[in-house]
Amino acid sequence: MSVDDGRAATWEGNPVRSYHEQPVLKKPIWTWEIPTYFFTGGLGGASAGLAQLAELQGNGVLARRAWTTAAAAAAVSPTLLISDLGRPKRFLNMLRMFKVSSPMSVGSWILVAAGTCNATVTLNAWTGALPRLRQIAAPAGALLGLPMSTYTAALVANTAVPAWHEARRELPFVFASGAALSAGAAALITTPPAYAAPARRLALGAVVCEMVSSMMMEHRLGEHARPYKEGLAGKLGWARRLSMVAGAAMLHRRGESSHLAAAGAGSMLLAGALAKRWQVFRAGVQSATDPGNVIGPQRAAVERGEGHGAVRR
Amino acid sequence: MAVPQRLPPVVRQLASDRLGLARAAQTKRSRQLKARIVDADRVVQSICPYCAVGCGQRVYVKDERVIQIEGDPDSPVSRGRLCPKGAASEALVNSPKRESRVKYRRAGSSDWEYISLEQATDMIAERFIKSRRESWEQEDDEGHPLHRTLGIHFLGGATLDSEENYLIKKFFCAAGALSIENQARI
Amino acid sequence: MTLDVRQWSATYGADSKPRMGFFTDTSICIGCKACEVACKEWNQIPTSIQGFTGNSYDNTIALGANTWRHVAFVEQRLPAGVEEGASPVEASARAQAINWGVQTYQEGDGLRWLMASDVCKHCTEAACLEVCPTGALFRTEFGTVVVQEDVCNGCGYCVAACPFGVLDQREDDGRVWKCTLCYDRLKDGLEPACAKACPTDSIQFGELAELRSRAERRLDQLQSAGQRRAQLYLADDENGVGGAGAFFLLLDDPEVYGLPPDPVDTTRDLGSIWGATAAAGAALALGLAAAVFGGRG
Amino acid sequence: MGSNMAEQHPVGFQWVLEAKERGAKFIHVDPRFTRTSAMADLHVPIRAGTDIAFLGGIVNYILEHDAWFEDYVRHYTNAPVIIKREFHDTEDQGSYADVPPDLRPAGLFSGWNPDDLAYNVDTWGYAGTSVELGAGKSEQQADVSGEQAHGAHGMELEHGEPPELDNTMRDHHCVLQLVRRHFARYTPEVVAGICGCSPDHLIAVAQALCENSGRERTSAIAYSVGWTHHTISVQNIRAASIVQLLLGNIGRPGGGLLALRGHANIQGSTDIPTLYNILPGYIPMPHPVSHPTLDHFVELNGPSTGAWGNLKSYMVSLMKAWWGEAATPENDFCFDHLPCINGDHSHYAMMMRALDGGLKGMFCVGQNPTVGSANTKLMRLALAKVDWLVIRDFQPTETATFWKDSPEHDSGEVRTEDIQTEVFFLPCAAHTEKDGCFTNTQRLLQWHEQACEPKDDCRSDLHWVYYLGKAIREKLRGSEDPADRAILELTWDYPVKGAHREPDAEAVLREINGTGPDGNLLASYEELKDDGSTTCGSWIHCGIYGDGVNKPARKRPRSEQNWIAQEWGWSWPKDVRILYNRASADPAGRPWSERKRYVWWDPDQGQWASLGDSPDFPGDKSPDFVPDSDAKALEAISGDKPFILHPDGRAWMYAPSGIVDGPLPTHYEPQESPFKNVLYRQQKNPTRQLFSRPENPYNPSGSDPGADVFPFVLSTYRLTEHHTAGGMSRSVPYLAELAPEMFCEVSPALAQERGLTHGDWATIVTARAAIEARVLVTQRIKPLTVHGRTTHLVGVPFHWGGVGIVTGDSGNELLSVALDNNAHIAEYKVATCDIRPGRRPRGRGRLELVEEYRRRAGIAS
Repeated sequence: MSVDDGRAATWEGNPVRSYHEQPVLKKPIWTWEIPTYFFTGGLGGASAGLAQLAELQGNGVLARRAWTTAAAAAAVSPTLLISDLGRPKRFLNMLRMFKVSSPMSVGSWILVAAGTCNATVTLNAWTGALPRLRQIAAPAGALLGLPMSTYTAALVANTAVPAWHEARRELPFVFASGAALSAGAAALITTPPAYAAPARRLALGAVVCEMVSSMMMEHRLGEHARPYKEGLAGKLGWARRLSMVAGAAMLHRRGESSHLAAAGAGSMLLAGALAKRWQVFRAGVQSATDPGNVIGPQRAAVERGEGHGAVRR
Repeated sequence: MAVPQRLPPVVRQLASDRLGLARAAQTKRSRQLKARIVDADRVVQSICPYCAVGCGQRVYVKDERVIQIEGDPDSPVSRGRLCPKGAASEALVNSPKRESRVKYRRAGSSDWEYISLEQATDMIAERFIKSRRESWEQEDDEGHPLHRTLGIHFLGGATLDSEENYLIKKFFCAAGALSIENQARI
Repeated sequence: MTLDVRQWSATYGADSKPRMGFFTDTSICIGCKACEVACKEWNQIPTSIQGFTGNSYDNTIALGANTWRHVAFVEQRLPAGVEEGASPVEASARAQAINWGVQTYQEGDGLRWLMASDVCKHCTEAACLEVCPTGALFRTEFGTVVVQEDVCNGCGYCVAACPFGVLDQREDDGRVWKCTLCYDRLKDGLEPACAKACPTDSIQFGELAELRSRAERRLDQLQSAGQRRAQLYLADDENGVGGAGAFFLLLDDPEVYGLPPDPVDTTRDLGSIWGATAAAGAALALGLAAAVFGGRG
Repeated sequence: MGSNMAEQHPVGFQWVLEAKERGAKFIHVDPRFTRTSAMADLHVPIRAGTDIAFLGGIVNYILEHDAWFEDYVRHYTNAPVIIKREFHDTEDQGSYADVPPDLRPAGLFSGWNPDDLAYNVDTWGYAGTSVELGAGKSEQQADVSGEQAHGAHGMELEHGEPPELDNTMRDHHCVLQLVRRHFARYTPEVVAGICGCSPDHLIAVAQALCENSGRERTSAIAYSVGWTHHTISVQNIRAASIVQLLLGNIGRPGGGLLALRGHANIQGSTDIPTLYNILPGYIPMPHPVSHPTLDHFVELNGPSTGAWGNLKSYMVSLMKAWWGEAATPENDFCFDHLPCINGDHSHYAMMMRALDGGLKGMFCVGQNPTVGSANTKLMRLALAKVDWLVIRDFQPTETATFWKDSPEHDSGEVRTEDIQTEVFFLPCAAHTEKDGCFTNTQRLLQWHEQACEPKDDCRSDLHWVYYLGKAIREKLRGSEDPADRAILELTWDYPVKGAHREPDAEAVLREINGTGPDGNLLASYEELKDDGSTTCGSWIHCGIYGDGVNKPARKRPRSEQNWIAQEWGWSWPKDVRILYNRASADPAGRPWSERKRYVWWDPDQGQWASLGDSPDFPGDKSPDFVPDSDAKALEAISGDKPFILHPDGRAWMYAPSGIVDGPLPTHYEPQESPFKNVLYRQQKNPTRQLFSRPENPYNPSGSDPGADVFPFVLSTYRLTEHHTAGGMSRSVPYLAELAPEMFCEVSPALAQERGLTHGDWATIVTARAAIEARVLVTQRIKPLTVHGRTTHLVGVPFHWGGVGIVTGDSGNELLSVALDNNAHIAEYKVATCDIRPGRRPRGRGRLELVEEYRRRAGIAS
C-alpha cells in the first residue's frame, strides 16, 4: 500500500517501516542443487572419515563400503555445483584464485583436493593401482572430509541473510552432525549388520547431536528462528524430525538383527538429513525475502545504540 | 610492485594482492576497457527532440550509426544534463520499433502493402491535385475572393523544424490548402 | 577476522587513482528517472518491464541485474509541527516574514513526497567482493567495485552476501550484474552517465573525500532550515561497511527508502565463522572416532 | 501555476532549484500534488478550471493592500487610460430582458449579442477613439477568430497616444479602477469557496508575490497547458498578465510570464506557423470581406503606430520571398495568391467537416490525433470518412492503423472492409538524421546538426514537402487555370545535398532571414521595405542569418560568456532574450535598482546599454524622446514606452481588442463542472465554441438534471516518463518500462466511496466513452470542499494507445470537444466523469455501458 510507508512488515509482532513492504535483500539465486549438495558434501566428507577409521580398526568390510559411498558423493557433488552455476562452462573459474575471505573459494579447493583423494582410493580399490599414493590419499581424504562437511555451513553463514548469519556459531555443528548422521545411515544400508556396529553407534549418536544442536540453534536465534518454523521450512523441519525419530527407533529395536530393518532405518535417517539441509536452505530464502526480518533487528540495534553508525544526524 | 600480468591470477595474488581483491583479479579486458565514445568517428552538437526546454545533446557516430547521445555541457540552457526522455534519445533513434519503409493501405483492405517512396509521392501528388480541384472555392456566395480549398487538412508541426514548417506553410498556402494546424492548439 | 582490505590502492601502484564515488542528495531529487534511463542506455542493459506496481510512481521495484539505478518514491503524511519547518500559512497568519526552509509541508495536510535515486554502494568493506570465489568482482584503480562479465560464472554468492540487495542474476544470461560506476567512462576521464544526466545534480560524482565535505555542509544547511530528520547515510568510515563509495543525504530513516538501517559486511564475522567451522570439524572427527572405537568392537 | 515543471521540463527545473538555493520561494498551485509540488515551499490544491478566480483573488489582494508598483503601472501599462463610458463590466446587472433579475450580476460585458453568441466590441475601446475600430468590421463575427474580427494588433491611435488619460489613475472610467471594480468581489473567502482552497493559502501566495516584487525584486510565473487547455484559456493567461503588470514583473530579469511549451518546436511552429489563421511573424491571414486589397489588409491589421506600423513592408517582403519576380507592385505583390479565411478552419472544425463528408485528404505529420486530440472516437469516425490519409511518423501510430484496430472494431460498430480511406505511411527521419532548428520555450532558436543519413525510405519532412511540391508543380506545368498560378509562380528551388538529395535547410533559413535589393542578407526587420526591394520569409526572424552567419547554429560554450549567453543560438526579434526589456529601466532610463539592472540608457554613448542582451527598443531613442504628432511606426513610440508592438507602447492590462471573450478575465465554470457559477448569472464562457452533434455529447453540468451522473472532476495530464500521445515513448524500450500501464490517480476518500482497490482496476465513464485504468490511491489527490460540498478529482494521464511496446486505453477517449473561441484550443484539463471498480466490459458491452450512462444522464443517444 503506497499510501502510507508500509505497515505489513513486522518484527517481534510490531510494525516495521519499509519501502512498500519490498524486501531489502535479494532472494538467494541458488536452486535445488545447493541444498542437495550440502547433503552429498556432508555424506562424502563423513563417509571418508568413517572409512579411514574403520580401516584403522581393521573393519575392511565397513571401510570399503564407506570409501565407495565417499567416492560416489565426491563424484556427485561437483556435478550438482556446476549445474547450479549461471554459466556452467566457466566452472574452472572457481580455481582462478584462492580467496581466504570466500568460503566458496576455500571450499572449492577443498572439494578438488578431497575429490582427488577419493578418486585415488577408489581407483586403487578397483584396480590396485597407485598403492603408495593410496597410503597418503586415504588419510588425507579422511582429514579433508572434515572441512568438506562443515565449510558449507560457513558459506551460508557468511552472507547477509539473517536466519543464516545469526546462526553462524551453531550451523557448523548442525551440518557436522548431519554429515555424521548421513555417513552412519549410508553405512547401515551398505554394510551387513555384523560389521555395522560403528555405523549404528554413529547414526544414533548423530541423531542426538543433530537434535540437540538444532534446538540450541533455534533457541539462540530467538525471533530469527521464525523462518525455520514457518512456511515450507517449518514443514521440512517436521519431516526431518519425524523421519529421524522413526529411523532411530527402528535402528535401535531391530537394527542389529536385520539388515533390511537397518537399511530401512538408514534410509529414513538419510531422508532426515536431506530434509534438514532443505529446511536450512528454505529458511534462508524466507528470511531474506521478509523485510521485517532484515529491518526490524537492525532498527532495534540502532535504537539500543548498538548500531554500526550507518546514519549520522 | 608491478607483477607481470600474464601470470594466472592465483599466482599474481601471492605476489602483491594476497587477498585477491584488487589488481590480481583484474582481467586483460578490464585493464584495457575504454568508453565506446572515445573512438567515435564524429561528434555532432544537437538539440533534444522531446520538450521545449531545448537541452543541448552530443551525438556520437561510429560507422554511420548513432552509438551514444548524452548532454552537451556547453549548453547554457541545460548544462550537459538531460531528462529521462532526452537520455533515451539514442534508444528512440535506434528503436527496434522504428519503421523504415513506405507502407500503403488500399481502400477497404485489411492489411498494409509495401510501395516505393517515389510511387507514394506520385500517388499523393495526384490525390492532392484531384481533391484540391474538386473542393476548390474561388469566391464565396457574395463574390468575395477565397481562392482556397477546405478539402485538404494538414495536421502537425510542433515536432518539425522551423524550416520544415516554413516550406509546408509556403506550399500549402500557395496551393490554397489553408487548413493547416499543429499541436500548438492541442 | 579483520582483513585489511584498504590496501587495494597499493596493488595498483602508480596506476592507482583517488577514490571516486557518488554523493546523492535526495533532498533535490525530482524523481524524473533520467539516471535510470541514462545508465541503461550507456550500458545497453536489457529492458525489463515489471508492469504497474502501485508503489507510487516506481515501476522498476528495486536495483537488480537490469536496473543499476533505481528511483524510490515514498508518499508520506507527516504532522507539520511548527519546528519541522514552519508552514508558510501559519507564518502568514502571524504576518511574519519567515524563511520557509528548503522543503516544508503545508499545515493540515502535511504531505511530503520523498524521491531518491538508489545505486550500488561500492563499499570499502564489500561483502560481494570478498565472497566472490572467482575474482570476477574486483576493486578497480578508482576504488570502485566491478563485476567482470568475462569471469563471472553466476555462482550467486555475492547476491546473498550483499547487505543492500544490490546484485542479482540476469535471467537467460546466468551472470550477475550491477553498477560499475561507469568503469569504462572513468578510464577515459568521463563522468558516469547517471551523474551527467541528473537534471538537478542530486547525483554528484567526484573524489569521495571532497564529496563527503560537501555533504557535511549540505546537511548543516538543511538542518538549520528546519529539516530535523535530514541525515547522512554511509557518509564516513565508521559504519558496518567501513564507508561507502556511494553515500546519501536522506530526509527520513533509511528503511523508508528500502535501505537497511544498520548494514554490516558479513566478512567481519568470518573469523568466528571459520572458528566454529573448525570446531565442528573437530567434533565430527571425535564423533567418528567415538563411534568406530567406542563400542564393544 | 497551470503547469508541472519538474515533471514536464525537468532540466529546465534545475534553475528553479538553483533559485531556491539562493532563498527564492517556490509555490505550486495545482489540483494535484505532483513532483513539482514535492519541491515547492507551498502547494495549494485548487479545483481544476478555477484559475481565474484564484488569480483574480491575487489581483484583489494587490489592489486592496496597495502593493502594486505605481511608477511601472503608470508609465508602462494602459492603467491610466480612460475607457469609453458606454462600456459596462460583468459586475453590472446587465440588460437581460427575459431573465428575472437574480441578485448576482449578469457576468456579461457590454455589446453581448445573444443571437450571434458574440460581442460587439465597439464599447470596449479607449474613450475618444472612433466608433469604427479602424476601417474593418465593427461586428465581431463569431465564426472568425479574434485576430480577424477587429484588428490583430490593436486599434488605430492618432500619433500613438490614447486620447484620454488620467495619470492619477483615480478616474472612475480609467483602466485601473475598472480592474479594481472587476475583481472587487474576488475576496479570499469567495475565492476559497470557488477553488476549494483555504483563504490563508490565497493570502500566503499573494503576500509572497507582493513581497518579492518591486524595484529590488521580481517574481516569475510559469504556466503551460494547465491554463491553455480550457474554454477560457486565453483569459487565464490574461489574468496572470494583469498580476505581473501590477507588480511590474514584465520585461525584467527574474520576472515574466513563461509559457512552458510541450514540444521541441511548438514555439517555432507558431512563429513560422503551420497554423491556418496566421502567416509567418503573426501576420493574420487575409479575410475575404475585410481585405479585398493589400492596402485594406494593412490598414485594418496594422495600426500606424508601433512596430506593426511597418506591416506593409513585412507583408510585401513575405510575398516577394514566396512569389519572387511574379510579385510586382501592379498585382499587389500577388496578394490575391493568398487564400482567405472566413471562419474556424482549425483541426476540430475540420474533423467535424470530415464527419459531414467534406474532407477529401488529410496529412498527419508527427501528430497522433486518435490519442492526442479530444474525443478520440470522433477522430476515428472522421478519419473513416476521409478519402486519403498520409501519416509521417517513426512507426505506424494508432492514427495510421485506425482502420484495422480501434475500440469501435471491438464493439462491432465498425468493420475494416467498410473503411474506404486510403492510407499512406511514410517513415520520417529522426532529429539526428537532418539539419534544422528548434525554437525552445524561451524563443531561443537552436540548430541541430545532422549526425548520419536516415536509412531506407526514412526522409526528413523538408525532403518530403519539397519533393511533393515539385511533383505537384510538375503535374500542373502548363496549366492555364488561374488558381494554379500561385503554385506555378512559387519560388520552389532550393540547393540539395547528401545521398538522398536533401534540400539545404540553411538555404531555407536564408530565405526566412530575408535579403536586400542586392541580395545581401538583412540584419533587422527595420530594414524591410514595402516597395518590393526586400524579401523576408518571416519579419520577426529577420537577422537570423545576419551577415551570413547561421545564428541558431552558434554554440559558444556557456563557460565563455555570461548567463545571458547571447552567442548561443538566436532568438527573435533581433536576438532579444527578454522581450520588452526596456521595462527593466525606469521612465528616465535608469535601472529600477542595482540588483535588477539589465537594460539602461547610457547618456554618454547616446545608446541603450545592457548586461549582454539586445535592447528590445530602438537603440538610439532616448528615454525623454517625444514623437512628433504625425510620426509613424516606431518613430511614434515615445522614449518611455517599452511595449513597442502596441500602438501606444503601453502594456494592455485592459485589452480593448484582439480578444473575443472580454477585455478583462472573468471566472466562468468549465463546459463540464459539478458546480454552479456563484459569481454571475452567466454560468460558462459565453463565447466558448461548442459542437452539438451526436458524436460529441456533453455531460450535463452545474445544476442541469443528470449532472449527478458524472459527479467527479476529471483532469488529464502527462508524466515525465512518456511523451504526449506516446509515439516517441511507448515505442522506446527504456521509457516504456518506466510507466508500463495506464493508471488513474484517486484520493483514499474517493476510493472508499466508490470501492476502488489500490493496484486493482477501475473503469472511468463519460458521455463519450468508458476506459479502464489501474488504480493508484494516493493522498496527493486531495478532496476539496467547494461551496460546502466535497468534490473529488480523478487524475487521468493520456499517453496510452493501442500500438507500442506498452499499450493501454487512451485517456482522451473520455473528453468532449469544447473550444476556447480565441485560439480554438480544446478543454482537456477539466471535465466531469464517473468511476467504478473493475475492468471495463469488452466488445459490445463497452458501448452499452456508455449508452446506459447517457440514458441515466438524459443525453439523447
